[in-house]
Amino acid sequence: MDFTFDDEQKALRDAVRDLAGRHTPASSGGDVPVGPGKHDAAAWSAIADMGLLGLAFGEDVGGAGASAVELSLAATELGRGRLVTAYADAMVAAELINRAGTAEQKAAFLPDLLDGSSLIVPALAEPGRAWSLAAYDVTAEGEGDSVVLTGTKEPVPYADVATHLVVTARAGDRTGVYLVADPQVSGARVHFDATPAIQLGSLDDAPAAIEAAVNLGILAVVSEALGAMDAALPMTVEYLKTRKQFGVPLAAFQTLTQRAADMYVSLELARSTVLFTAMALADDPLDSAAASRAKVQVGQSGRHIGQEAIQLHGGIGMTAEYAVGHYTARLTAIEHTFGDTRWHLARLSASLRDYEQVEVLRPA
Amino acid sequence: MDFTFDDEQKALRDAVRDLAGRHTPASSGGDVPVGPGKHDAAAWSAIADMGLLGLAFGEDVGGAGASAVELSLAATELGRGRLVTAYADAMVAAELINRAGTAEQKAAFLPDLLDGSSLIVPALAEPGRAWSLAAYDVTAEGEGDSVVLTGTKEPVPYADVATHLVVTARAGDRTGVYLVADPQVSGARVHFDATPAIQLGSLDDAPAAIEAAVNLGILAVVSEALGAMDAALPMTVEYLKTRKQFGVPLAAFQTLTQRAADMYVSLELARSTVLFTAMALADDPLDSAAASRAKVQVGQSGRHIGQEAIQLHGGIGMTAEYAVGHYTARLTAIEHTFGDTRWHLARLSASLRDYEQVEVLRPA
Amino acid sequence: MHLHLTAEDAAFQQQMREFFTTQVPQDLRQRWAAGGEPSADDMRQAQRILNEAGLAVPHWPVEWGGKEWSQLQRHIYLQEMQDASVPPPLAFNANMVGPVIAAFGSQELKERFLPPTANLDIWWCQGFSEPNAGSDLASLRTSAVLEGDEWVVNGQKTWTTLGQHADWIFALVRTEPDAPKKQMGISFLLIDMKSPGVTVRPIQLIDGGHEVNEVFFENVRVPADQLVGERGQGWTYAKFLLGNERVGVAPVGSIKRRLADAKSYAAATRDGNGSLLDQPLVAARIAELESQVAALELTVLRVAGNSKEGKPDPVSSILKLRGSQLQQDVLELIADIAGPASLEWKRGDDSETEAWAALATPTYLNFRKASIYGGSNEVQRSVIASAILGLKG
Amino acid sequence: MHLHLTAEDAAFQQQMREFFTTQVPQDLRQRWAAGGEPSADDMRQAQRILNEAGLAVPHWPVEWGGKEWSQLQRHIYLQEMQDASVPPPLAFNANMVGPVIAAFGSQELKERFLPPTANLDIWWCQGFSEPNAGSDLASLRTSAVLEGDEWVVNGQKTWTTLGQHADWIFALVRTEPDAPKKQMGISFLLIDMKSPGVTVRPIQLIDGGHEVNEVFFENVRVPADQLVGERGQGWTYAKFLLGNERVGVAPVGSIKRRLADAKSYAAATRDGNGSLLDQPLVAARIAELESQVAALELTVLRVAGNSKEGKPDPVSSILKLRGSQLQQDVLELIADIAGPASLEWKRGDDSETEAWAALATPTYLNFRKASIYGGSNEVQRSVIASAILGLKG
Repeated sequence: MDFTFDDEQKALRDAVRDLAGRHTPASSGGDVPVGPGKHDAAAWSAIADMGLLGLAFGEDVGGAGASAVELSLAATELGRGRLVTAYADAMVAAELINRAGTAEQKAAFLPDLLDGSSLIVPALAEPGRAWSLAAYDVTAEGEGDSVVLTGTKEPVPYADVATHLVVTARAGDRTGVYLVADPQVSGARVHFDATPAIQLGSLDDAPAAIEAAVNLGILAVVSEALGAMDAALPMTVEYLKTRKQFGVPLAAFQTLTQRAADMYVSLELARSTVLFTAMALADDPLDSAAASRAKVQVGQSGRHIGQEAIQLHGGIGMTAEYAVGHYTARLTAIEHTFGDTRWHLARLSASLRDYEQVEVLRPA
Repeated sequence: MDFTFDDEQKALRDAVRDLAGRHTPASSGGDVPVGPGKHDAAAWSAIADMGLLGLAFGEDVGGAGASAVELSLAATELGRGRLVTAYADAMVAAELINRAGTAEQKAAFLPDLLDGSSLIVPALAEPGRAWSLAAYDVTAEGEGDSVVLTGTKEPVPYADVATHLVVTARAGDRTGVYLVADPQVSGARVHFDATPAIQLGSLDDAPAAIEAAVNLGILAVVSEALGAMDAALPMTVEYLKTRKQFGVPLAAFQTLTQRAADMYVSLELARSTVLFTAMALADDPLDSAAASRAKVQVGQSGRHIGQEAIQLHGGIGMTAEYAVGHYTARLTAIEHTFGDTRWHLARLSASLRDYEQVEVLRPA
Repeated sequence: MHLHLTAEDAAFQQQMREFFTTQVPQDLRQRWAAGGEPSADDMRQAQRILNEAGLAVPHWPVEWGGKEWSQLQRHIYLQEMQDASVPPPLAFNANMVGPVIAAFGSQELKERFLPPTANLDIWWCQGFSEPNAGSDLASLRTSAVLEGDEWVVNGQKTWTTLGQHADWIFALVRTEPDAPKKQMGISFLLIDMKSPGVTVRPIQLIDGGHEVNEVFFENVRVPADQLVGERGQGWTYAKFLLGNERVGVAPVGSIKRRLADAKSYAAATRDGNGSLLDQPLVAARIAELESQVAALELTVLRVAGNSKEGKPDPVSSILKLRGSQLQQDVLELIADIAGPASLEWKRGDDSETEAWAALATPTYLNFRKASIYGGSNEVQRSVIASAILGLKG
Repeated sequence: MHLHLTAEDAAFQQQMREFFTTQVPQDLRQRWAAGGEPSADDMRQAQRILNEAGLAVPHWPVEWGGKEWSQLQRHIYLQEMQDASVPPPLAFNANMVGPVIAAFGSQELKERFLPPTANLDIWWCQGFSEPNAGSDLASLRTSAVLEGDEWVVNGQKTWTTLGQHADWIFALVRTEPDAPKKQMGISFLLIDMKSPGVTVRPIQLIDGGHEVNEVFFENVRVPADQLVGERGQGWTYAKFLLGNERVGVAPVGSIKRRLADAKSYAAATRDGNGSLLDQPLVAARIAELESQVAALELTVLRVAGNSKEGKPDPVSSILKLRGSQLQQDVLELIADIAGPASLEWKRGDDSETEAWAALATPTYLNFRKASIYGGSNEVQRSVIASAILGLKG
C-alpha cells in the first residue's frame, strides 16, 4: 500500500497540468460561459495528442497500456484547469466497447476513439427517469447486425459533437449495449426511431460491461472533482488572507478560518479516497463498492467545499468573474453524474451483509 | 393561531417551576446520581398534589379538565428542573386507559392514577426489538376477565415503583391493551407467565388508543426536552462569558459564539414546534403527524444542543458536577423514547402522498 | 394559546387565496412558478394588480395605501401570495425606499414619490453596497458635494439587484467627509438613473443570470431636494430600512411551494417500475424538510408579533438564518431529484427534459446568495450572539 | 502507487493477527470489547503479554524495546490490535513518559524507569492540566521549590485519567516563577504517587464512570534526580510528548470494530418480521459511515509516512479531528440502534437486554470527551488553519 507517485506519474501530472493551464477557460472580462459548456475542441486535440485518452487501455486496442491510476491523475489536472471536454464520457464509451465488444468491434472502434479520430460518448440517461444502470424506455429489436433502436435518450452530454454513441437499450427484460453512428441529435436529446445500431457483444456480458464502464466514469469524474476542490480551497484561503472587512483581513474572523480548516479536512479525505479508488479499479474494474464509496465521499466533500467556498467569498463568490463559482457548478454537476450520493448509498446498503468490515489493506 | 399563555397558564407555569426548583436533584458535591434515576417519590407527591397528573384529562374521570397544552407547559418545567419521575409514562398509561377502557374500567383506574393514589406505567418495549406500536413477543390468551399474558417486556421504566402496568400484547395477529396489577418485576424487566390481566376495551379500539397515548407521551417528553434545552443554553452562554482561557473569556472566540447562536436557533425552532404540537394534540389526540414532526424537530434540536453544550463547556461539561451533562443525558434518553427521529421520519414518509403541504394555519 | 384561525382570519385567508388565484393571471403566475430570470413586465403587471386592489403596500401608513393588518394577517397575505406564485411587490419599492420616504421624507417627496412607488411606475434599485463596503457598509466612499442647489455625486455602487430595470436609485452617499465617525456624514439621496453620468454595468452570476449590477456615478448632478430627511442622517435611515427588510424575511410560503413541487417532481420521476418518491432516502429527506419548514413557519408566526416598527426584534435573525438554510436545502433536493436531467441547463426545442429539471442547478446555484445577501448568515449569528445572548463575539 | 500489501507486510499482518487473537486470552479481549469501565488488571496483563513478545513499545528506541517498523507496519499493528479488542499499551507509559525519558532523561533515569514502564510495572498518569490551565497549558501554577536535593511541590492537577490506578505521575511544575515568559520556567518532574502529601480525588463523569481525577500536592518532597532533562525545559518536553500523543491518534481499528458491531447489532435487533438492518435509513447510515471511515483510514495510511519524529505533521490534526467525529458518530448510531433498550444503563440479573444495548448511552456520553481531550477539535482546526493554510485565526 503506497500512495506516492513514481517519477513517470509525476511527469505525467506535470505535463497534464501544463496542458490544462494552457486551455483553462477565462473567467474574467465580459461574458464568460457559465453552466455546462461546449466541448473544447482545441483542448480535446491536445488531450488526444498527449495520449490521455488511452491511458487506461491496453496497447493491443490502441491504448497507452498505463492504468486507471494514470487516468485519475490526468483527470484531476483537467479538473483543476476547468477544461470542458468529454473526457469522462469518452472513457465510459471506450470501456463499454472494450468490455462488451467482440474482438472485431474493439478493433473497429477503439483505436480511433483512443487516438481522438472519433469521439464516442455514452447515451445512458432517459428523460423523466432517475439514474439507473439499466435501460427502460429505449428498446432494441433484432439481433447482431440488424438491430434497430427506438426511444429517446436525454440528456446525452456532448452528443452534439459525437461521431458515434454507445447506447444502453432494453432488449426484452434485459439491457444491452449498442453502437450508433451519426446519431440524430438535437441539443442534448437523441431520438431513435427504428435507428440501425450494432449490438456490442452479447446480452450476457452487457451488465458487467456497463458496471465496469460506469465505474471508470466515476473514477474520471471524482478525480476531476478532486482537482476542482484542490483549486477552490487555496483560492478561498487566499481570499480570506487578502480581503479586508471592518478594517481587518477576513482571516481575522475565527469562525471563517475554522471553517476553512474543515474544508481542508474534506479535501484530504477526498484525495485519499480518489487515489485509493484509482488503485482499486486498476486492480479490479468491477470493484463497484469502491466506486460507490468514492462517489459518496467526493459527493459530500464536493458539496461541502463548493458551498463553503462561495459562502466564504461572500457576494464575489456568486459572480462568474471568480473561478470559485465555476468550480462549485462543476462539482454540482459531478454529483448528478453516474448516480448521486443517495443512489450510491442505496447500492452499498444492498450488500452490507456480505462483509464485516471494509478492508482497504489487501494482500496481493 | 396564538402562542401566548393566558394568565392561568402563566400561573401554572410559575407554580410548576417553583415546585420543580424545590425538587431539582443536586449535581455538586460527592457522588451525584447519573443516568436513568430512581423515581423521586417526594417530587411525585408534590406533582400529584398540584394536580399535574390530571391536566389533560376530563373532570368526569378525575382529571382537571385542562388540556394537553397545560400538560406540555408543566412537563417543560419538570424538564427544566431535571426531575426524575414517571410523569410522561403515567400520562401514556392514563391515556391508554382513557381511550381503550370501558366506562367501568376508567372509573376503576383513572381517578386513582390521576390523584396519585396509584402509579400506573405502560409496558411497551420488548427485549431485542426495535421500537414499535405493535406488540410481538408478549402474547395474550383468552378474553374479557380471563386473559393471561405470557412473555417479557423490557425495559419498563419505573416498573419497580408501579402499582399496575398497562401492557400491549399480541392477540392473534392484532395488538391489545391489558392491565396487570402487582406485576412480577425485576429491575426494568417484567416477565409474564400466564399472568392474569384485564383486557382494556376491545381489540378494535386498541390501535387508536395506543397511537393517541403515545402521542401524549411524545408531547410530554418533547416538552420536557424543551425545558432541558431551555436551561442548557443559558448555562452554556454563562460559561462562555465567565470562563477564561488564554487570558480572555471564551466569549472572545467567535467560533464559539457563532455556535451558541446556532444553538439558540435550534432551541427556538423546538419551542415553536412543542407549543404548536400541544395545541394540535389538544385539538386532535390522533394527529400523529404533528407528534412525529415534533419528535423529529426536538430530536435534532436536542442532539445539537446537548452535544454542543458539552463541547462548548469543554472537559467540565463531561463531569457530573455540571448540570449540562445531565441535561444531555436526558435529551439522549428522550430521543430513544417513543420512537427515535428515524422511526418518525419513516412513519411520516409513509403518508407523504396524502397531502401537498403541511398546513399549520387551520380554520376552526 | 389557540390553534385555530379566528373566523375573521380564516375569512381573510380565503379572501387572499381567492384574490391571488383569480385576479392575477394564471399564465403570469405559471411563468413565475417556473423560476429562472424574472420578467420585469410580469413584475410590473402583478404589482399594479395588487396596488389597484390596495394590496401592494399593506404595511405602509394608511394614508399612502397601507392596511392596519395584524402580523398574522401579514403572514397570511405573504403565504398565500407565495403559494399562488404571485410575484411579490418589488422589495426596493415596497419594503425599502417607500417606508423611508413615508417616515422621513418631506410632504413634497411623499406626494411626488409614494404613489408611483406603490404602483411600480418608478422601479427603484438600491445603492448601498460598494466594492469595499459590503457587510461593512459604513466604509462607503461614494461622495456627494453640494454645488448650489445640486449634489454632485461620484463613486461606485455594486450588487445593485435588478438595476438594469430601474428608473431611480436610492443611494447612501458621503456628504460630510470630515465627520468624526464614519457612520456620520452619510446622507440618503434619490437619483434618477437617466441622469447624465450614471452608468450601469451588469455582473454576470454563476447561474448565467444578470440580476445584479455595478452602478457608476461620474459627476452626476442631483437636485438638492432629493435628499431624504436630514443631511448626515443617512445611516439612521439605512438602519431603519434594513430593519424593515427583515420583516417577512423568511420566504416560508415560497419554500413550502418549492417543497411541495419537489414532492411532485419526485413522484413524477420514474425509477424502475416506481418513482423516486418510493425511494426511502428521498421520502425521508422530504419528510424531514417538511418538519423543519413547519418549525420555521411556526417560529415566524410565534415571533412575528414581537417585531417593533422600525426596530426589528433580533429574533428576526433566526428567520433570516434558518430561512436561507431551508431555502437552499429544498433547492438542493430539487437538483438531486432532477439528477441526470439537471446536467442540461438549456433545453432544445424538442427536448423531453422537464423545464424544472433543466432549471434546477442554476436555481440551486443562484440561491447560494440567500445566505450571503441581506446580511450574511455569519452576520445573523453575530446579531443573535450579541443582541440576544449577550456574547460579544 | 501500489494497492496491495507487499508480501512482507502481508506476512506481518498475519503475524500480528495471529499473535493478538491467540496469545491474548479471549475472555480478556471479550471484556475489553464489551466496553464500560476498563479493568486495570486486564490492562496490566495485556501489556505484559505484549511486552514479553516485544510488542508493547515498538516505537521506542531499539535498545529499550523498540522495533524499527515502517509507518505502515505501525498502522497494521494498531489496526490488528484494535480489531482483536486487545487493550492497547497504556498511553501514558508507551506514548508519553516513555519516549520523553528515552529522549531527554539521563542514562540513570532510563535504566531505572524504562523497563518497568514498558512492562506496566509502573502505572503512570499525566499531571499536565490544572483547573485554570487546560488548553492554555502554559498558565499552570503548580510550583516546585528546590530545598536541598529535593523539590517541594504544591498545587493541583486535574483531568488525570486513570490516576486512581497510578503508581507514578509525570507532572509539569513551575520551577522558575520569575521566568520572562510563562512557557519558560516549567520543568518535567517524576513523582511517586505514594509520596506523603499526594491526594487523589475522583471526578465523576456524566456516564457514571470514574476515569479522571484531581490530584493535589501539599508539600510533596521529590528527589531532585527525578527531574527529567534540564530544569526549565519542561515546555519543550511537553510539546514533544504531545506530538507523540498524536501519532496513531485516530483509533481507526477500534472505530471499524465498533461499526462492524453496530451492523451486527442492527441485524440482530428484530423489527416487525425483519431486523433493523432492513430499515433503509439504518442501512444507509451504516453504508455512509463505512465510506467515511474508509476515507479516514486511507488518509491515515497516506499521511502516516509524513510524520517526523518528535515534530508531528500538522496533518495529524485531520486525523484527530475526523477520528473523534467518526468515533462519536458510530457510538451515536449504536445508541440509536439500541433504541428503547438504551434507556436501561444497569441490567438486573435476569435482564434480557443485551449488554451492548445497556452500555450504549453511557459509552456515547463518555466519548463526547473525544472531541475535547487531547487538544479539542477547535484547537485542531486552529492548528490546521494556521500551520497548514497559513491563516492566523
